Amino acid sequence: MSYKLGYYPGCALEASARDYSLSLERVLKEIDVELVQIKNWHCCGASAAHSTNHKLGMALPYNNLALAQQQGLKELFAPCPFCSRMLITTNYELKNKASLPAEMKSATELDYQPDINIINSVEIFKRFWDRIQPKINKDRLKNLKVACYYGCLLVHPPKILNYDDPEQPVFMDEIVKNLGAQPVDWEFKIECCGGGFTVSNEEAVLELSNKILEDAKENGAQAIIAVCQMCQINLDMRQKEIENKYNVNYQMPIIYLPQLIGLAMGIDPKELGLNLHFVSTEKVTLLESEK
Amino acid sequence: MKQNAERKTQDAERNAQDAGRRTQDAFEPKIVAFLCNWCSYAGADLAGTSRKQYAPNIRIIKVPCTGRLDPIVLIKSFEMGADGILVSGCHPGDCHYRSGNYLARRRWMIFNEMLQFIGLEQDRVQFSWVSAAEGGKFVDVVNKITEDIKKLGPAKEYNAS
Amino acid sequence: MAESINLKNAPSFINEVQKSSGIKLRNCYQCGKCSASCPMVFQMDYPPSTLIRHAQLGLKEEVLTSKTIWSCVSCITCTARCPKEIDIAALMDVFREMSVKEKLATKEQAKIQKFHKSFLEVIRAHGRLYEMSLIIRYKLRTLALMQDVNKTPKMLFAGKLNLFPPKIENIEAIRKIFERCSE
Amino acid sequence: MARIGVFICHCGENISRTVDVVKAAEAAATFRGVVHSVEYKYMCSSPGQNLIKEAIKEKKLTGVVVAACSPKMHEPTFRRACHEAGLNPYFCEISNVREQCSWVHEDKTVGTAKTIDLIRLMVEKTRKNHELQHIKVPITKKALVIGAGIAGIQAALDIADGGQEVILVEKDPSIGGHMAQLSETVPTLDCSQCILTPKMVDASRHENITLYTWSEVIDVKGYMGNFEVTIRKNPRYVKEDVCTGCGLCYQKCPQKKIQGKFDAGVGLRRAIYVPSPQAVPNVPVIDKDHCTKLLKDRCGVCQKVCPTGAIDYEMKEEIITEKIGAIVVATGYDLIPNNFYGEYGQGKYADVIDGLQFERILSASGPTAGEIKRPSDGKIAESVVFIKCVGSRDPAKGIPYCSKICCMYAGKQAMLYKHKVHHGQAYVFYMDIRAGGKGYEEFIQKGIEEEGTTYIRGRVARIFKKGDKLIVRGMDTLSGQKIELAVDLVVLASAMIPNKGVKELYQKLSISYDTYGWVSESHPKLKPIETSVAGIYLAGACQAPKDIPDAVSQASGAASKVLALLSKDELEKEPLVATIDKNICAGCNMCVQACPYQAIELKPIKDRKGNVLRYASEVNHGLCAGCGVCVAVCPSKAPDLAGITEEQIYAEIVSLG
Ligand SMILES: Cc1cc2nc3c(=O)[nH]c(=O)nc-3n(C[C@H](O)[C@H](O)[C@H](O)COP(=O)(O)OP(=O)(O)OC[C@H]3O[C@@H](n4cnc5c(N)ncnc54)[C@H](O)[C@@H]3O)c2cc1C
Ligand SMILES: Cc1cc2nc3c(=O)[nH]c(=O)nc-3n(C[C@H](O)[C@H](O)[C@H](O)COP(=O)(O)OP(=O)(O)OC[C@H]3O[C@@H](n4cnc5c(N)ncnc54)[C@H](O)[C@@H]3O)c2cc1C
Ligand code: SF4
Ligand code: SF4
Ligand code: SF4
Ligand code: SF4
Ligand code: SF4
Ligand code: SF4
Ligand code: SF4
Ligand code: SF4
Repeated sequence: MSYKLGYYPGCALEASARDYSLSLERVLKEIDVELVQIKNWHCCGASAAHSTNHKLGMALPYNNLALAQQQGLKELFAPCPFCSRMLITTNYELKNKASLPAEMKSATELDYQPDINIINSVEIFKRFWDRIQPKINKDRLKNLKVACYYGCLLVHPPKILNYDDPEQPVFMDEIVKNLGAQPVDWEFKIECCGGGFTVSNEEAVLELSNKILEDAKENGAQAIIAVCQMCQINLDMRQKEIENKYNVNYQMPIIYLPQLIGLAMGIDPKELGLNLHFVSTEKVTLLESEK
Repeated sequence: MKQNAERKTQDAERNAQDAGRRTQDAFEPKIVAFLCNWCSYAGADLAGTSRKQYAPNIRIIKVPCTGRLDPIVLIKSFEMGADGILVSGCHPGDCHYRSGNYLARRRWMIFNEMLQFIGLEQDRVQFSWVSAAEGGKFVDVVNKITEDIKKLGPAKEYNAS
Repeated sequence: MAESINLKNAPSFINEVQKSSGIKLRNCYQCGKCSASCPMVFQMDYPPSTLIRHAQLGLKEEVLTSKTIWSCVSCITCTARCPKEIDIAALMDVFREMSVKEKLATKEQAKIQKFHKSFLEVIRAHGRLYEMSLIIRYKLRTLALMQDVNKTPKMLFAGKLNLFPPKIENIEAIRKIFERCSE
Repeated sequence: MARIGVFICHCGENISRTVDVVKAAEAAATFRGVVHSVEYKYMCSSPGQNLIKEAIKEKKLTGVVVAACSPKMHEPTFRRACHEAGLNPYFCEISNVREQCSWVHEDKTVGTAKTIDLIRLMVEKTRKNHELQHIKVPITKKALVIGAGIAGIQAALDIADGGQEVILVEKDPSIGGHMAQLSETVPTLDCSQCILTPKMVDASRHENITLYTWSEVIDVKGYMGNFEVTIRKNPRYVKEDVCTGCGLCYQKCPQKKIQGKFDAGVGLRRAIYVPSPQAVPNVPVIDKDHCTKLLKDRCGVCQKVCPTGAIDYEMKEEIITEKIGAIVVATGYDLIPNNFYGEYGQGKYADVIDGLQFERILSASGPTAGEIKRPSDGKIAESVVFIKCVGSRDPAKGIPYCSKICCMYAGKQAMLYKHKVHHGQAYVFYMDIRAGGKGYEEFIQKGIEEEGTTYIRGRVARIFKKGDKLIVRGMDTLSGQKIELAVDLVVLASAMIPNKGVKELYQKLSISYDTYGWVSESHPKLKPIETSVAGIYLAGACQAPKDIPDAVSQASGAASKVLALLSKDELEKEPLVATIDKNICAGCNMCVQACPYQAIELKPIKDRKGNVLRYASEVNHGLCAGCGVCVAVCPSKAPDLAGITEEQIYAEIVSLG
């Protein structure tokens, strides 16, 4: 039976993270989960709105949530951790700040009851695990050692998100283990990669992402599994520059979690967008096709 | 119910006339203060030792605990001609007797209903928390209730029987 | 640096911050856990806890002209670990907002501001992010024209950059939200 | 017919300046029942008191009203004077005209009028007074001490030395508490075992002390002087009177990989064990959750090897009841759980340990024989980071209070570490150094100046592993620099919290505790040893974090309170208690539920043949504190409160009419 799930793709998945959205849609199709986009969804304002105009930073996600509610959606899958955090924060503040509902209503001219459940990029696979499990072959990823990278956005701030163990998260590791791969014990699961500084502060991204790559490699990871397109872009697109700047050699594929699931399902790597990466993903895809 | 409401409006009218009559000759209300021995009574003492002046209308009756008071005692006070009542004890959680003031507070709800029933204004009975260290607060509480009762005018004659 | 700090302005600045953000600056007891958590300290002139100390002392100008507020990447690690429940990350937003309002941000610092500005312009115009437009606007502003040029063809080729702007129907409603929120 | 005397005091000029005392005395003379009315300059002086005594005798007074200062000042003085003149002291009342009138109203007309009102009020009340006698309650001359850490042991020894019987109950297999786990102690660095063990032995041998280890208090009834306590002795599966402590059983037990409580998880013990070689009593106990015999009915090795036949797998728990006069609560503390701070990898990294675990590593009798071997691989730690305030002073995740002793023990541990690893590096991350005890600041400074401990001011944000080192990422807020140290071992000065399960015990004792579970003292300054229940005292770290000197002095304080109480044959109590008129009581149970002291019990009323006719409430005067709540709640108006009866309150109200 097809499951219909509310969907907020967010801007990044539409464009620069096409590999992410491709693999997500492909894997969810495989398990018969249908994504229902919010009609006319728009950008949540990202850090730009949130850090320069607090009210706008709240009004944009509010408007999206209100549109979703109009459409009758009760839950919303938001793969981008930034978007999901903004949506959850909006719900939280609406419930905890008495003046906010009225303020938001007047800014958007829409009503919204803050009870739409937001599902993040890891939770979704936990949620549909019973659909995923029959489709995978655990042997496919048997020898693959990966570092599960949660990034800072998925767990911060813990008071509002209340997700997993905010300092030592394990949910993704559990999924990866169930897929048959071997999650390595490493230390930089939630360290920041430089996030939104991709373009505006390259130095920071190189510095921070380098440390993440270094720790993953030291702990024996052959690939890093990401669930945030910002993390993926920083670690993937900037990897060559990092290697040049710090005179190191990583060749570390940065794989999206749904891509890894797709591989475990035996889906063609191209359909999962694995050919769109900057760092070659052959290490992972070849390993898979060896058997 | 209906009768009750009628009676209330009549009472209110009578009260208003009463008050109007009495305010002209500088009405000095009689206020009975039931103070808990451990906190508010000591607070009143502190107001004294610090020579703080306050309205002279209150007459203090010392009780071991505000939990000692039942509504009948308060009603009796009105019957004997009190215009207002102050009940003051320890802060919540500070009760000398563990939870007496808490029990007292729960009973005030019932008492308030009773006041309404006999047609007395709720402001005629005031509750407060004054600790042994709050001489200043005691003065404020006394001055406030005196002001309030002066505004309300004399309590209508009430007969419990 | 002034010879000694004038503490007269401290209460008004602390209150100003608290009023606009609800953040209780006085609660910070200077443990430094935020600073020790912060991945961006290497680019800051003062670590976050020192910035907060300056704010507690009412050194408004030091705070609003500091590099620190523009180096913060909003990872929220500081907030997550503060034992006194101070939302340092949000405080950074507040200071950036103040700094722009009071025109205290330098050109270099405003680079990020320019990125944000470009970003919001794109959202206002298209409702969704249109990266080509964002990159062009940002580059025109910062004149960092050569940055990432070598990446662009691969991104376009990989379908990672849309050549055409996104289209949504309710763009007018979104523009209105922008207007109401900018009042 | 009442014959009341009124005595109005000038208090120098304190009263007479704003009150016309002569006029007041004249007015009082006209009140109902007043046969004598005078004013005098200083009533509390000897001549003033004599005025009262003489009047009682000459005028045959049946009541005395003194219009003077607050009863909180001189009520006892004047009551004593009445008593000396042969009048029951409860016929003496004070009209508080100084605090309530002369000091708060400047206008003499107003003041005089109000004074006359206040005196009338008291005269009316006094007319309704009754003769009251002090209540006498017998006392059971035996004390109970709950918890046998250093505080409990000290309290028990002092009481026993004072000649009274003591029952000492400890829930662990051995007495000694946390102090037995420590290596050397602040600030003199004497060996903890060396100073504690003799006391433990004394406690077990003292003729006045009965020791129940491996036991718990499961029920408490009664009141000061007359408690009835039920104790459950858990089965040890080893007969205490037969075992010689030879140790064969625990040398042979095949279950050897159990992380025990005494070594705080850094050492291993067997299924049959004594917590430490110095245990008192030196009798093993079988851990029923790990013994193969008790779990699966296999093994039985210990029974086979025991030369005296002390092992008894069939042993059952024992229930003991005792009559007790006074109780000392000395249940101590615990540390916050080991997996507290995710960012410190606590629970994840074997080499991130808490202070107690490090004490065991430092201890010469500990699992490493005092060598500083780290738990993960047994390597000697070449560098150690100590982190203070872990969980303490942290309202977000931990507890807001300061644990008080960790500054000192972290400093001590850094110092002891240096004594053992001379070339090692010790770092202490701190926020403040709280070293308020005698010799404490000097101790800390010595650590910094002479022993080379490096103090870094700031909280640590994260600990993670790189290779075989732990990376400690912290901050030095004094220089504004971020600091990353790569070290072998991290010791957390974890927050102190109340012991497990104590809230249930405190509820049984009816004593109050704060939101964290620390026992509340009756008054934070003037009654720091009393709990909220008369006859129950507290000692040691069950009240709040405390070091050994504080715990011991408080224990001796509690013991002296107990001795003072038990030195009397009877308790005397103010007679201001409630009594319920059985004939009026409808047996509705309202008062029973309302009484904050559980002083009321519904009892059957029987006819001559012993058939129950109905139930009526009865107040236990030993327990009643005189709050009057029962009077207020009773729908039948059956209870009344001596000293402030309904009749008296009405008389006061009526006097104002
Ligand atoms: C790492 C560390 C180092 C320290 N170093 C020093 C130092 O150098 N110098 C110093 O002065 N202090 C030091 N201390 C503090 C010291 O441990 C305490 O001050 C002292 O142990 C308090 O003694 P106590 O008897 O009050 O409590 P505890 O030692 O905790 O004893 C309480 C006893 O009561 C028992 N108990 C608990 N509940 C019950 C119950 N319901 N029924 C029966 N029994 C019960 C427990 O089993 C225990 O035996 C240190 C503490 C730590 C954590
Ligand atoms: C500014 C200040 C503020 C304080 N605030 C607080 C507070 O808020 N809370 C708090 O808990 N504590 C406070 N304290 C501490 C408090 O004052 C002491 O803890 C307390 O007074 C100690 O009592 P004591 O009886 O031991 O000593 P003291 O009060 O010093 O009494 C000793 C007595 O012995 C007499 N005496 C001395 N020598 C002889 C002799 N040879 N023969 C006969 N008599 C002698 C002295 O005259 C004196 O009366 C404060 C202290 C200071 C200085
Ligand atoms: S972590 Fe919190 S309390 Fe500590 S310095 Fe930073 S803001 Fe202040
Ligand atoms: S949110 Fe900003 S200040 Fe806080 S840790 Fe991240 S970068 Fe540093
Ligand atoms: S009895 Fe009281 S009022 Fe009279 S002199 Fe003594 S202190 Fe003053
Ligand atoms: S019976 Fe139990 S305690 Fe005895 S030796 Fe065997 S396992 Fe150990
Ligand atoms: S072997 Fe027997 S006598 Fe020896 S310690 Fe064990 S139980 Fe006691
Ligand atoms: S005693 Fe020292 S280490 Fe312990 S909580 Fe207090 S300040 Fe922190
Ligand atoms: S409340 Fe009154 S009637 Fe009811 S049991 Fe108690 S004394 Fe008896
Ligand atoms: S006076 Fe208070 S303590 Fe005494 S029996 Fe009545 S309710 Fe209980």
